[in-house]
Amino acid sequence: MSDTLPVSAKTTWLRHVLTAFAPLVGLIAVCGLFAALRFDTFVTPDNFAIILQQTAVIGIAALGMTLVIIAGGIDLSVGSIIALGTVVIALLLQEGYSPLVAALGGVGASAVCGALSGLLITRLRLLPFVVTLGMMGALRGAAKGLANEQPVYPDETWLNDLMQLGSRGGLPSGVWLMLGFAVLVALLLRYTRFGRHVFAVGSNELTARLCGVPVERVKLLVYILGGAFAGLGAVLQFAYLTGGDPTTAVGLELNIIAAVVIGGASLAGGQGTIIGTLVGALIMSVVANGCTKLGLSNWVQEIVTGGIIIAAVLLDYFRRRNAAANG
Amino acid sequence: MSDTLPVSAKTTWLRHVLTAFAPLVGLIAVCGLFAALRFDTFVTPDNFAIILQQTAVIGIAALGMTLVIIAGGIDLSVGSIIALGTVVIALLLQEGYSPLVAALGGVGASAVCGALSGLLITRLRLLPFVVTLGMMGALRGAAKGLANEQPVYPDETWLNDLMQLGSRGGLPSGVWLMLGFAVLVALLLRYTRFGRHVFAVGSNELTARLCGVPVERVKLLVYILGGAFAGLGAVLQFAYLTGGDPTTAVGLELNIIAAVVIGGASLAGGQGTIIGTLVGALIMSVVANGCTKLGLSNWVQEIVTGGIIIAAVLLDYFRRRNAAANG
Amino acid sequence: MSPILQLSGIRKRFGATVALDGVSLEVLPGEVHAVVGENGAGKSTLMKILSGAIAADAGTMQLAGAAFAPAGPLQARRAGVVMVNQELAIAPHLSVAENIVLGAEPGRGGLVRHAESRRLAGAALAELGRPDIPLHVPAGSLSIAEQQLVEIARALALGCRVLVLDEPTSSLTHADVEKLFGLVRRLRAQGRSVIYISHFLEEVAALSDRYTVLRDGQSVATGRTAETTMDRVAQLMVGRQVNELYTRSVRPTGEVALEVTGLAGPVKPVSASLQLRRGEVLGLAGLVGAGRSELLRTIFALDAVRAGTVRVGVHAGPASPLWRWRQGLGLLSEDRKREGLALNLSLEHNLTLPRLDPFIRPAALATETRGWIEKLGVRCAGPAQAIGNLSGGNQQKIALGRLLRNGADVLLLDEPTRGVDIGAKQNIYRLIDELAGSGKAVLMVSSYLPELLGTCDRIAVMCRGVLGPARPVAECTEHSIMLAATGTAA
Amino acid sequence: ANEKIAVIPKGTTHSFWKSVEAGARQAGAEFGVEILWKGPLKEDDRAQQIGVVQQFVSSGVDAIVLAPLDDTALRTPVKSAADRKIPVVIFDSALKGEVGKDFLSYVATNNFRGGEIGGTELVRLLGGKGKVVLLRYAEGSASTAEREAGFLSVIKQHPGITLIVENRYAGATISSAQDAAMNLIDKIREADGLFCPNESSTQGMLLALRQTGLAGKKTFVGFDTSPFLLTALERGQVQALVAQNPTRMGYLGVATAVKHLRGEKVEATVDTGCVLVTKENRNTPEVEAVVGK
Ligand SMILES: Nc1ncnc2c1ncn2[C@@H]1O[C@H](COP(=O)(O)OP(=O)(O)OP(=O)(O)O)[C@@H](O)[C@H]1O
Ligand SMILES: Nc1ncnc2c1ncn2[C@@H]1O[C@H](COP(=O)(O)OP(=O)(O)OP(=O)(O)O)[C@@H](O)[C@H]1O
Ligand SMILES: O[C@@H]1[C@H](O)[C@H](O)OC[C@H]1O
Ligand SMILES: [Mg+2]
Ligand SMILES: [Mg+2]
Repeated sequence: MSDTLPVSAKTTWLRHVLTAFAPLVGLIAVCGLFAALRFDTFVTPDNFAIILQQTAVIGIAALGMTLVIIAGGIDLSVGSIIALGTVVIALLLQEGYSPLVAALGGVGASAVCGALSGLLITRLRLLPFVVTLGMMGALRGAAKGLANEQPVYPDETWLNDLMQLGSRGGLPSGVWLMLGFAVLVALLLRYTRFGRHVFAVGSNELTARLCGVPVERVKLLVYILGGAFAGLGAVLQFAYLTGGDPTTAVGLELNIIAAVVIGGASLAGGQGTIIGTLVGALIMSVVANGCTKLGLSNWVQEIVTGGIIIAAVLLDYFRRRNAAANG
Repeated sequence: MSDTLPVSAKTTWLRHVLTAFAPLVGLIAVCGLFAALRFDTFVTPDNFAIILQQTAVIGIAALGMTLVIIAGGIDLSVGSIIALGTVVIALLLQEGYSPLVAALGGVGASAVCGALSGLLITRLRLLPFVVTLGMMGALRGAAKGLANEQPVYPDETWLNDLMQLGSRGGLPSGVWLMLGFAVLVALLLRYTRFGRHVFAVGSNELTARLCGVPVERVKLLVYILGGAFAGLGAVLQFAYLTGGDPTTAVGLELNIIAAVVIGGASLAGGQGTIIGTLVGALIMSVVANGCTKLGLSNWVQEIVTGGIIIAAVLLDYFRRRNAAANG
Repeated sequence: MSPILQLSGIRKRFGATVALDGVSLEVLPGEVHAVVGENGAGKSTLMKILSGAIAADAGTMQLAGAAFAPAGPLQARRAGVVMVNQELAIAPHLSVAENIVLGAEPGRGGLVRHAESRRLAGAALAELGRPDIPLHVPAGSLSIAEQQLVEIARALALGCRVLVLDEPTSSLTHADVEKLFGLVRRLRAQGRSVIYISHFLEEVAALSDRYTVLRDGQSVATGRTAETTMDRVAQLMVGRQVNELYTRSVRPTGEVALEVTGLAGPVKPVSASLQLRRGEVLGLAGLVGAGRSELLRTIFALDAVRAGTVRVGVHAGPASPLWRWRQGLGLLSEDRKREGLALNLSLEHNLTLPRLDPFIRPAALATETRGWIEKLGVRCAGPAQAIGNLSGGNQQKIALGRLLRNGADVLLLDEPTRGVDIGAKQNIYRLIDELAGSGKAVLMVSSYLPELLGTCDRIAVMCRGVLGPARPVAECTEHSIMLAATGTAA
Repeated sequence: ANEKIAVIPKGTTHSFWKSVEAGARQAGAEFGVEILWKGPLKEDDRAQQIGVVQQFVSSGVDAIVLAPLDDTALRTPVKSAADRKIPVVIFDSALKGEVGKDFLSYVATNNFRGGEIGGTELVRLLGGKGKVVLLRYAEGSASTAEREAGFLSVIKQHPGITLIVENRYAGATISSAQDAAMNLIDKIREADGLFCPNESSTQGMLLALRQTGLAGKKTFVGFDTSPFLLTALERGQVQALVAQNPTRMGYLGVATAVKHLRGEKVEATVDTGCVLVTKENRNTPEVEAVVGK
């Protein structure tokens, strides 16, 4: 009897498609553009393998960031966590630990960093932006201190092969790692109680609390996972650099956040998808790759990338306008 | 008829003092610490002059950022705007324009950059975080392109003297410029309709709209002012570098935001003071300066600075706890 | 019969505020127990303690004879004590089904069984008589009334021994209120207990078996509803006699202050015409969602005008809220928290926002604000206090005061007494009467018919976005208005 | 079609790299090859430089001329180039590995020697005693680390010289160098001599000196010769600069690659030479040959 706005089934469907695929449309558009301009060098299996390889670090770290952002938070410290992670791995290898132990050590240390932010945010109710901004500086310093302000190069192990490009077109295992974890996180978000709670906390924290969702625990876990995924990113970055580098990944957090946001997540929380995030990360790698293929100067590339970040949310704007018009 | 909270005058007063002075207390604590450890080199008029000089660029840009943040926005592009501004000034000087015209040109160009962000944010209702993230990249590229990827050093003019330290303890005119504009902006916020509108828009946009505040115009103006103050920062940075450098001020936006937030502003909008912002900026310069005096390595300094950012908001936490307990 | 629930000596302070000062409450199995009291009396606080959302400073609770001290909402829910909150508690991005099972998702080992969730949710909505609400859409896309129902369904889905409803009807449609009452009676018949909080005393009379009155954080009376009158209850609440709730003095009408012709907004209103004269109070009745708020917003230029004209005094044509203020119009929002007030800004700031000189003298504004605080009888610490710290009634006074301070001659009031206690209501009605008497024009939206009948000179009914003709109040009855509102007559 | 040669600098914004680019393009024009010039967006981002190398490897350029940001991290992409039979010439800054096997040739200044030259000159100017500040460049850069090591090796031999600062880094840009120097200003006041190992650190230090009225009052030996630094030398604000020959470096880097492609034999290491430039010898033919008129 109360008359709700009539939401026609068709426009709902259209909106759904747009929500899920707006970033994908963007990706296809960008790819199409570069393919049209440089078909011979851009459209090769080899080049796609490189694009994917160069997406792996951002992509895997962005999985964790997606959780953090869906839960209504933000983590500016992931770039520093990645740097610290590579250093920890390198030092552990130098100490003679096995590659597996070293990698797990790196992931563990990163998770601890995430936990630290999470604790400050949940226990002391501090703003995530500020806490993680502070952590960004502190962890960068810690990485430099640990590494004695120098890159650390341990002997070669199989870890280094994680980012090795195979024969023409073969994907490095790091890419498979990213894809595998992406599937896991997507399942986590959809089919577990924790996943639904992440959305609930980001959508309306007060409601979540009143419904008995353990809000603090969910947030803490989300930051721990954010740290752990940054740690996995560190493993890949370590493999990529073949060493631990305390100065690596400066400013990477902003690229990672951009990937998540381009992928359709909202910084206000409650919204975001894993597939969107991956597409967002890919868009940025494709732009960087394509600009090099076109022989554009660095500065043109920077302008184009900035423009594409804005254009990607513009798509979102049209989507929302469509949504608003429908109720 | 309905029962108001009896707010005891005393606790209100205490809260007020804490609100206004929490950052100041932090500043005094940090200064005290360094003074105790290195009295001879830290507590000299000369050193204070240096600290103030190094606060000037961040401080003046933070004035604009304070407006943006009070209005509920954020601007990640100010670092790039500053770089672009220095380049514009240098190029104008090279073209033979007078120093004053060049400086105004730099400020003007920066204001235009702010206007561009503001238009995207108000007209297309895009998220400030994303728009200015895109602008950050695009403007950095534009700066490099304009400068032909190199620092530009025009002939010396009086502009270069703006950041000159005078005789022992004399303050550079850039510092006076910062202080002068700080007073102006503080007056603007307190004694003009526009100032009240900025608070209203940040505190509750819907209420502002209901009360006839021209919300879009206020936001646009705020971003323009944010750009213009970044432009003034560019003038000082130009004087500091004695040239235009497209690679300068990378990541400075985060320091500027940190200054504003340490100064007691809330990223949720509706809150912030000019004096707090200046104190916030000073805290960071003092830490950088003091750590050097102590002979600490870069990495220790980075850890300490990160810690201080968090500690500053911790003070805020105790303030808020106090506030919540009272109502 | 031994009580299912027994609260005694409950105390709670928020800083300097004593919200509960030793409250006791007994609820029997299979009864509907009304809890009433002024705004800020402590009703919601008491229920939050009961449902585990906050902890008491002192006091004991017993559930079915055993000590009951829930560590959080989930524990309380598991023990069978479930609360529907006064403020909407919806996660807008989650689906309806997910909202209903939130916090207690069915499944094992951390996995959620989505099919089971939907089944539970569907059953709960069916029990509420609204199986038509779709389960898969985001809850944020529902109307406010439907969101409220989702919240009630959440309480049902888990099963409960004690259900707490904190002002559940303030945004429900008439039909949904009936369905809710049916449900409450069914629960009672099943031997479950319902604690019912409302400012509508006739609901209390119609539904409850017993009542408890809270005043200033203390339980001042309790008894059987059948053995008292609502006038007596009101007196216990407010601490004084509340007779003559409504005031309508004889007021001469003047020239036309507002004329709306064929107005249509983006979605609603579809078509609305009205004429409002100085000295007159015109009421707008209708069902929730009929588009009355949208009509006021369109008049005030907050929503876009699709067709039609608005003439304010001598001014006509398109406008913005800024111009409306300058033309002597003022709007009181129906949603005080979300739209009406900037909660973390000061009283002064909120009061003076619509009309400020380009340059401000803060001292003068503070003095002026102090004057208004006195005139309106606002209880507060001073003009610089953040308005969010005030109780609801006092906030509402400042929101109303804003229209007066800024020279509004035509007052658009949207649900001016929503969530306001009976004493405060009386004051607001008096104020409205005084204003009209002094030559101002009032256009008032309310979902509460008695107050429209009691205060307005004429009433117009809105149905599905179309505004009917305004009739003198003497020609209106609750029945005739309901018929017009549901579109069954006319 | 013409052969394509990718030239990858450490960064694109120092004037040093502009000279390298000019030399490379000159060689390109002379030998009729196409030059693809692309550096990392940030001056110290190893990961980005690895990406750039890999992209050129995959798009099948004929040769790569690379100034590695890091002597170890860039080994993997260089190896993958070797796997695809793409010859790589390393220039400016060293890469670990065997010349002639892991990569074709190493074309650079003898950086350790350059540091020694700077150190020797500073000691000479100070008369063998005094306090000295070393402002390092960036963490992990091989070329400058060698220069710093060369400098320190000379300083250590002179007991009259005390190093009062040697653990501070300037960072990758001029502004970061200037900030670092400003924060050290009391140490700098106290010092008699100053040394910086490259263009951006030298320039940042110089700007800080000007800012504090110390320019010309300290004995300052720097590295690299941008026009800006040469002017300062002229004015006596810098006493000496160790000059590399970036144009020649760019030219020889490309020339070496081309020679290899055309089947000629190439040298394993090419020393592009460095000279000490002072106000006195600024206009001698030997120096002008390196730094221009
Ligand atoms: N979180 C809080 N912090 C400070 N004071 C609070 C808080 N919650 C409630 N109060 C105060 O406690 C008192 C009781 O509030 P409560 O919400 O229980 O009243 P209520 O009886 O539910 O009123 P209403 O009828 O308006 O809903 C009020 O004075 C209120 O301002
Ligand atoms: N903030 C909101 N979010 C979602 N739906 C809303 C919102 N505000 C109003 N609606 C819905 O829009 C429709 C029109 O509402 P409107 O407020 O005009 O009706 P009304 O007749 O004024 O009823 P009310 O008594 O609730 O004010 C209703 O279905 C209402 O529930
Ligand atoms: O040799 C290079 C040059 O001096 C530049 O200025 O900085 C980096 C060095 O590798
Ligand atoms: Mg209540
Ligand atoms: Mg309404």
